[in-house]
Amino acid sequence: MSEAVVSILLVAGASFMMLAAIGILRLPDLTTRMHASTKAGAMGAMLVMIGVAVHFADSAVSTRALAFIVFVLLTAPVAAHVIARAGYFTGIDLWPGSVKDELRERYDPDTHTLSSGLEHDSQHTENSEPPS
Amino acid sequence: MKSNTLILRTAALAIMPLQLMFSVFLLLRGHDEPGGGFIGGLVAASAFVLYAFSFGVGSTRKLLRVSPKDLLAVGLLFGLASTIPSLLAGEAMLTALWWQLPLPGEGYLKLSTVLVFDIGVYLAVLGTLMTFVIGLMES
Amino acid sequence: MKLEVVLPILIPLTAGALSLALWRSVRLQRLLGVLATGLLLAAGIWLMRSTVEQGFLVVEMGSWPAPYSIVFVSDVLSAIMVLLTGIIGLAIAIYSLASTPTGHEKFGYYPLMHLLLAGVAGAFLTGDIFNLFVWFEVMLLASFALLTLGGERAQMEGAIKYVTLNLFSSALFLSAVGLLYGMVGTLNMADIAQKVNSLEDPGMITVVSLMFMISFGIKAAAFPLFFWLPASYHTPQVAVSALFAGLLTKVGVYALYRVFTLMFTQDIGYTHNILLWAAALTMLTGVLGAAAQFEFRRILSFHIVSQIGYMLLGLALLSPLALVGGVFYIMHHIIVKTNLFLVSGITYRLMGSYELKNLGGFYRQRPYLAILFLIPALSLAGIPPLSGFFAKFIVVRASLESSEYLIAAIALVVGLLTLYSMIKIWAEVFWKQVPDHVTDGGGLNSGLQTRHTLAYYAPVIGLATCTLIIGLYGQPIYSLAEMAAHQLMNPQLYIDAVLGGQAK
Amino acid sequence: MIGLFWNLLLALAWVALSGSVTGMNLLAGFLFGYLALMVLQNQLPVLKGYSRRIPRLGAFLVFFLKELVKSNVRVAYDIATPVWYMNPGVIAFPLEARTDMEIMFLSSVISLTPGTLSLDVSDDRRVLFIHAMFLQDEDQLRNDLRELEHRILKIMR
Amino acid sequence: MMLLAVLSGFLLALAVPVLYRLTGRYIGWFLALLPASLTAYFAGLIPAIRDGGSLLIENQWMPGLGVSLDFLVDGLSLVFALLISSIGTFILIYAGSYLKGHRDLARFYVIMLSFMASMLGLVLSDNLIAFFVFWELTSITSYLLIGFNHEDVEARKCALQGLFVTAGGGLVLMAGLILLIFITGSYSFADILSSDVSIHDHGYYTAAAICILIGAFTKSAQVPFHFWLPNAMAAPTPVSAFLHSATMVKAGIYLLARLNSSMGETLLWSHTLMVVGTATMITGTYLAFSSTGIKKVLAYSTVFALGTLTLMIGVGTELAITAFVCMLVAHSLYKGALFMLAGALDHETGTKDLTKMGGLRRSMPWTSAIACMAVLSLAGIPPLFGFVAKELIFESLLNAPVGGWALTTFALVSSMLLVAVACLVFFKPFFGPPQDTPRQPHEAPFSMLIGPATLSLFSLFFGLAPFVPEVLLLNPAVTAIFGGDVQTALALWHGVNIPLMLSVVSLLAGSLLFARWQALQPGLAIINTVAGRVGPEAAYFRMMQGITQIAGWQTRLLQNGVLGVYLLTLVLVTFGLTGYTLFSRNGIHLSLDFSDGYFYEFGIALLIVTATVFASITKSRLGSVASMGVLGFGVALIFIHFSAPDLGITQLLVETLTVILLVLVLFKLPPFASFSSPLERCRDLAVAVFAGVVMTLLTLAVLDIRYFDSISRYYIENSYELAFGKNIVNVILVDFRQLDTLGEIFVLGLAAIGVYAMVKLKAEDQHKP
Amino acid sequence: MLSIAIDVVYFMLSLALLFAFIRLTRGPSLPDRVVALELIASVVFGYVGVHAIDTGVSSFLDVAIVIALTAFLAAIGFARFVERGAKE
Amino acid sequence: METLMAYVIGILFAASIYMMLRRSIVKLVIGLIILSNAANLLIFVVSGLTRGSPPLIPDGAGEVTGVVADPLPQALILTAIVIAFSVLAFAVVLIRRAYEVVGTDDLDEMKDTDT
Ligand code: NA
Ligand code: NA
Repeated sequence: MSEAVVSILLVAGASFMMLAAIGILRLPDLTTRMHASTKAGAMGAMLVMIGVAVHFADSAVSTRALAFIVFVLLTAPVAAHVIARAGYFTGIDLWPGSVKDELRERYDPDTHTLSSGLEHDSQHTENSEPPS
Repeated sequence: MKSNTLILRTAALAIMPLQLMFSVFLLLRGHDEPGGGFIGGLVAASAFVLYAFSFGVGSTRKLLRVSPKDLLAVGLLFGLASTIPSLLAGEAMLTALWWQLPLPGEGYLKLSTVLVFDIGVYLAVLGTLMTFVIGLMES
Repeated sequence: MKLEVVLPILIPLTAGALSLALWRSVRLQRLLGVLATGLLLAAGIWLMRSTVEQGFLVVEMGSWPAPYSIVFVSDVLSAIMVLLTGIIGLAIAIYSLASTPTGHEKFGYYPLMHLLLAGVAGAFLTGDIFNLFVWFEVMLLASFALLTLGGERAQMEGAIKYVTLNLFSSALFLSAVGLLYGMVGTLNMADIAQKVNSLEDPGMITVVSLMFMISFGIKAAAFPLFFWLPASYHTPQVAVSALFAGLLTKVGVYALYRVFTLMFTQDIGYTHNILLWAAALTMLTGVLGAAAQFEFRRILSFHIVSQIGYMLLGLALLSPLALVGGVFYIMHHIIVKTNLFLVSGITYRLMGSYELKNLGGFYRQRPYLAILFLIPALSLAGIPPLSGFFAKFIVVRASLESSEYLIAAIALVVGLLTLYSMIKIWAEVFWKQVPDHVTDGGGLNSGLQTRHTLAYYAPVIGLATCTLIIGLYGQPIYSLAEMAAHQLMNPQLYIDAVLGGQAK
Repeated sequence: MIGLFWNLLLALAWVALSGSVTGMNLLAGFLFGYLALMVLQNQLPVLKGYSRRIPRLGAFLVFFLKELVKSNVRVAYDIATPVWYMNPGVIAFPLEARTDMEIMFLSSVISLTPGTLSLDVSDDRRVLFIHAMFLQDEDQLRNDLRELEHRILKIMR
Repeated sequence: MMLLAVLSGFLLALAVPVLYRLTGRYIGWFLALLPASLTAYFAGLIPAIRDGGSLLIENQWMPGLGVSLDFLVDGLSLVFALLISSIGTFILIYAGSYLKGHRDLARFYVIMLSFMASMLGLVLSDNLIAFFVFWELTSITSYLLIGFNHEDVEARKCALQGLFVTAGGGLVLMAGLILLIFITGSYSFADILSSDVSIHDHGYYTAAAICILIGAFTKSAQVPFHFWLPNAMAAPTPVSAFLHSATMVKAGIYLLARLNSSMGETLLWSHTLMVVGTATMITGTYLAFSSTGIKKVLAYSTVFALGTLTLMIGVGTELAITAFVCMLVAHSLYKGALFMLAGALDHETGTKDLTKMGGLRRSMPWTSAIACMAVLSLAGIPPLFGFVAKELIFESLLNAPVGGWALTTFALVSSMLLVAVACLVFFKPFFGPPQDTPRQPHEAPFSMLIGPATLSLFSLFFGLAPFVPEVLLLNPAVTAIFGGDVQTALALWHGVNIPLMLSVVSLLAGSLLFARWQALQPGLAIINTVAGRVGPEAAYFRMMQGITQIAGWQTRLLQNGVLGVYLLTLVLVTFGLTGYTLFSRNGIHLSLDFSDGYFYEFGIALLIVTATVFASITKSRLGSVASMGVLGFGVALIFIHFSAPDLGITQLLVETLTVILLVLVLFKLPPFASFSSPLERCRDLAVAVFAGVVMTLLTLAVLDIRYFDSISRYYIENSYELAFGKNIVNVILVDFRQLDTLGEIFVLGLAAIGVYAMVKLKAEDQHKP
Repeated sequence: MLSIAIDVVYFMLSLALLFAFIRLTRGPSLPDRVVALELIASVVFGYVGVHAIDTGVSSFLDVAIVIALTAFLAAIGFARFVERGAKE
Repeated sequence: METLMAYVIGILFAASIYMMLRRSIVKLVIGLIILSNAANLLIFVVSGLTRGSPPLIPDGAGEVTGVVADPLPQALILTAIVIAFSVLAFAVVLIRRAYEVVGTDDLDEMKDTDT
């Protein structure tokens, strides 16, 4: 039983990684590739780790598997964010098939400021700080 | 463009303590499982490297409080200090000495020159890497 | 516990770590520099006495039995080398008080110096082939750092070559250790020797031994592996040059002596013949290189290469007398070569150049310095009754005894060309007038600050005295070399000393 | 967050004191620590509301895993099939999250969810720029994101 | 006592700086007390050796090496010792006056005394090695003396030339002496002289003899090494006087005489000596005759004398040896005197050129009188001792075992020339019309004349009463050289015989030549110019130039500054040698059996290989760095896969940090550029592939071999029991082999210091001491 | 069954490594390479996990944990590089 | 598997030497990094490869039973990795300083000290 679960988890994890790899190979621009790789990669690793935890069925191993998952969940998005951001701002072009870009217009490459576009938006009171 | 972001900074604050904790963990149990002073030191160093990448060198220096070179010096002195008990005991240099301190309850705390040495390695590695990174980032 | 065997590394290691801890206080570091090297010298003397009395001193680190532990072994050769390390260390530490730029002192000069000495002493004492690698690296990194300290263009260019070629050597060393371990499964040199000597067909051992030979040959700056040395030795500040000149290449020579007398003696006709021709060509190319130079330290650097040839010759011939000659040569050379660099530092200090064409007038203005130059210079050239003469004499005699006439002839010709170089320096720096384009006689007329005078001259005088003593009162030194050679010729003594404890 | 930290610390202390480093023991330590903090939370303002968060965290995890699988499948499908159905683009997403921790947490979760990737936060920290892979139905996406944000804020606040 | 006598010169030399301050201008007189008392001391030894006996005084030095400071006093060494110390006495006195007020006078005396002591040690040493020590010391001290006027570039060149020739010969001599030691098994001249071992039959004899002869010839300025001697005139006159009369150049002669009885009596030995001696003799006189500088003339006449002495030893008969000893003494006496006189002339007139002097007999009467005696001896005119020597030479040549008439003819010719030279030296300065000299000439001071006067008087006395020195000294000396008991019979007058006739002929012909001297000069100058182009001195200069050229060429070839070339050499040597050894010692065994691997292991291997290749060929440096990261991952996977988790972790961590460091550094560096040509790349690729192939073969070969089990079993068994750790790798690192790790952290620390200093220490802080 | 699964997983992971590596070599931009490197790290995690199961040695998990904690730093380092506008 | 690795090692050595022979200092450093990896792998491979039994003593056991990977080369390689890392860190900074001071990354232009 547990063997089956483990097998499924492992194969599922590996499939995610395959997917990520295919994605990174196939997709047309940096950002779309990152959609494939960072998530699917992390996902695959997590699934494998769950498989490991199930396989050993040992609290020490499970703790470590859990710790691993936590660490991956913490670090993967940060890395993705940093790379994506760096890639975007250094002018790596988006895929021509992209439909919109609400960031480009709000970024001033000379002053390196990124405005929210909400500075004069009186409608948007819901989230604004109370005046102090 | 400006290099650090809110997201990175905040994440760093969350990740770094984990890394540090884990590094100590690796240090302490290295005698029995993969790990040890060197690996622990490297993980600790990567914690500070993350901090340095997120908050800059100045903040990292402040966080470290002591200069990396001092960490290094202390590490090396620890490493050497681990040799002294054996010399004092008239044994060959680097002979490991173990002391078992009874803990409340049933456990024992195993103290040894080996542990002192491992701590020395940990600090030396940390000091070295921080010297590299801070030096390079400052220049 | 034979404390004297481990003190030669413990003292400089501790001094190095303490100097690092005392980073901000240059004064304390200076004090520690002299103190610790003085202690190192004392430890060296202690070690020498004990070793001479007892033959071999063996310490099994961590009290684990050999061959499982790392052992430190002091035989007479090791003790000699350690003692020389102490002498050179102290000389350099004192000299550094005057010669080292403040900037260097503030950026780790003293820790680096101590750790370099530690690496050198460790390499001399260890009886474990991998541990030897570690000490090599300690020494090497210290030398890298010292070489680049100051960051001038020439230093950087020299350092790139030095670092690259030495790293290549290290990688080769490491690979050879791995291959050797793969075959004999041990790292203890005595154990390796014992096992290798029991093999019937050690063909692959010979192959690996060549890797060791090349790796150590690079460290020793033998032909045709010496390029890094003339490319770099003249670039750092002079105390560093002197330290390197005295000790570093000799570690390579020592390693060759160690492994090719202890471990790799199964195919002497092949390995030692290669060494022999390497020795001859090293002597020749080195001395010819020097003949083409007109810069004080470059000349001296090429002569290091040349003299390494003589030392290798002693090993290559592998007769008792040849080993005596080789060991004697090493002792003589370390002191003399360091001293010459120190003298070049004084002339530099006074006239601000190492180029012969910019120097002059020293015989007129500084006759005592002239004498202090002549002693090591003539000794280097093998003029009797200075140390170098006996060294050369023994080596030449050993070559003739082994019927290597061509080698003997080369050794003699090289001796003549060495004299030529030394005379070139003498004529240009000392005899020649202050060149016209050097205004105001450089600093010759103003001289050194008194505080510096002592620190500059004391080591030079001390080393010159050593040279004179080796020459004029050479019997004790000769006996030491003889004892060392005896031990080297009988590797079983070493093996028994290290592994004998196992049986007890 | 500080509560969680304290809780972990207590768990570790438990492990250290009991002298056996096993996962079960750590879990036990965490549980005891959690109970202790539950008792303490009314006295210490820092810990306020800590006890409620753990259950919410559990709920969130379930939600998140569901989203994860869902969107993963979607992305996977697009990757694996020869034709691309994607309509990628960058959208500006006004934030309700305020503190650094909240913003970081939200952006991380968004990044972890396939199909969306946090690019940056505006300098005034009011807008998160998100690269999305499927912008066919932008409003739906915004709504999903908003729900995600709310759930996160529930845990954090 | 003997030890002190020999070394006293060195000791006194050490004290000169102090003494000079104490005694001031009387320093010469004061210092001369030493050689004077040495003369007395050596004279006191005469009785001990009168009957062909000898004294052996033993002192230990380096017994292990066979080096001792034993001294052998016999007729030969005592003659030399007496000449050295006695002439030395006058030279020291003379120098005090000649160099009066010279700022380097103290230094001069330091070297001079050392030189004298070295010379004494040389002639008195019994130990071959000690002999050689003193031999080399004379070379080096004479170098310092010749270059005394060191600010003159010519003086430096001449000094170097002398040193190079004599030290070079010295090294050959060293080989010869070592061979001699091998032959005889002894380090002692006394042993060798008295031993029964047949030196001549030994296999080393020829080599030893050749080496020793070369050594002696260079030192004693025999053709073709004679050129350095005249150039040594760059030294101040007292030096020349000493060098030429009693010391330095006589050292080689001494050695030949010393070894004659044991090494001589072979064709090689005697014929070489005769040929070289004759050539030197003729060359010397010819060159003396064709020179104009007074010191040059005298110097070449020394060459003549040295050639004659060599010839005499070569002839080797009793008579010839007797002639040798007489010539030796006579020459020392007159040549010492003449040089000192020449110095006096130079000192008083300010010129050395004979053609610029004239009529000085009026202003310098004493000088001219003394010169007259010395010159008579030089020319071999009775009743001076030179005549006795010359007669003996002719006689011994006439009776020579081989080639007597030929040798006699040569001797006659050179004798004629020498007479002409003697006339030149005497008549040119002192007679004829007075000439304008740079200085107004007047009589030389007493201290400059006492030396030549005494020496000349001795010449006269010995000539008139040759039996006195004969009985005391010369006979024992001949005995010592000849190696058997010899009864000499010296006399001024042997009756009218062939030698006398020859003397007369040479005198007449010589006078004739002198008369034609002026007219002959232009012709001689042309000959000399031509000879100068092809002669040995030219060869010397070509050799020196050649050394520099070869050195330069070699250095440009080897040490050319290009790291790539250095590496290429290194790699070729390394893998060529290793590969060849592998091939010859083990053979090549190529294995392609991969059946024990799993497919994913191939995958990892492939990853490593492709990452490496890509890192090497990509044009993007960051692609390269990232690829290095992949390589690191691949290696880590290998570690993990083959049971090394600690290694895996460390590898990954280190890889990550390396990438970070590279990245931190790289953005300061320019992008990859391709500097080398395609051809160079092909060459490098070929070399690299070769190296890789060798490493693969080596690895494959070692894989098949495991001679002994690893010692690791011990660690595996005892890690937990004795070292209380379950991670065996870590236990090895921190306990079994803790020292490695201790070294390792210091390596880290060193790297940190190095990097820190490199990054922070800026070049401008350098030059503050 | 498990062993078959493990072999399959090894195969898939090898393939994934290969694909990721191809992207790394192709670039075209540095961030592309970095993303590929990140993915390779992830695959290594997976590999380590599977290996732990395959060999039954759970200590291999520690490898994965340590890398998970540190490997992303390389990406951050590269990002800094990119941000400073350095050329490839 | 050792056989295969022998070829991998050969390729690593070849690549590292090729890179070290380039004139660009950055390539030189990359060559050095590959070289150290090659040497480490060499030690690892020639002392024998063992699958799936790391030199760890299981909990509760006093020693390892059965086949276990040789721990000694692992310890050696660990030391070697650290040392190589130190050296390479130094080398990396060195080339940067060299570039700053000399103003070129072409090694052929860095021959002033020799000639
Ligand atoms: Na093997
Ligand atoms: Na220990």
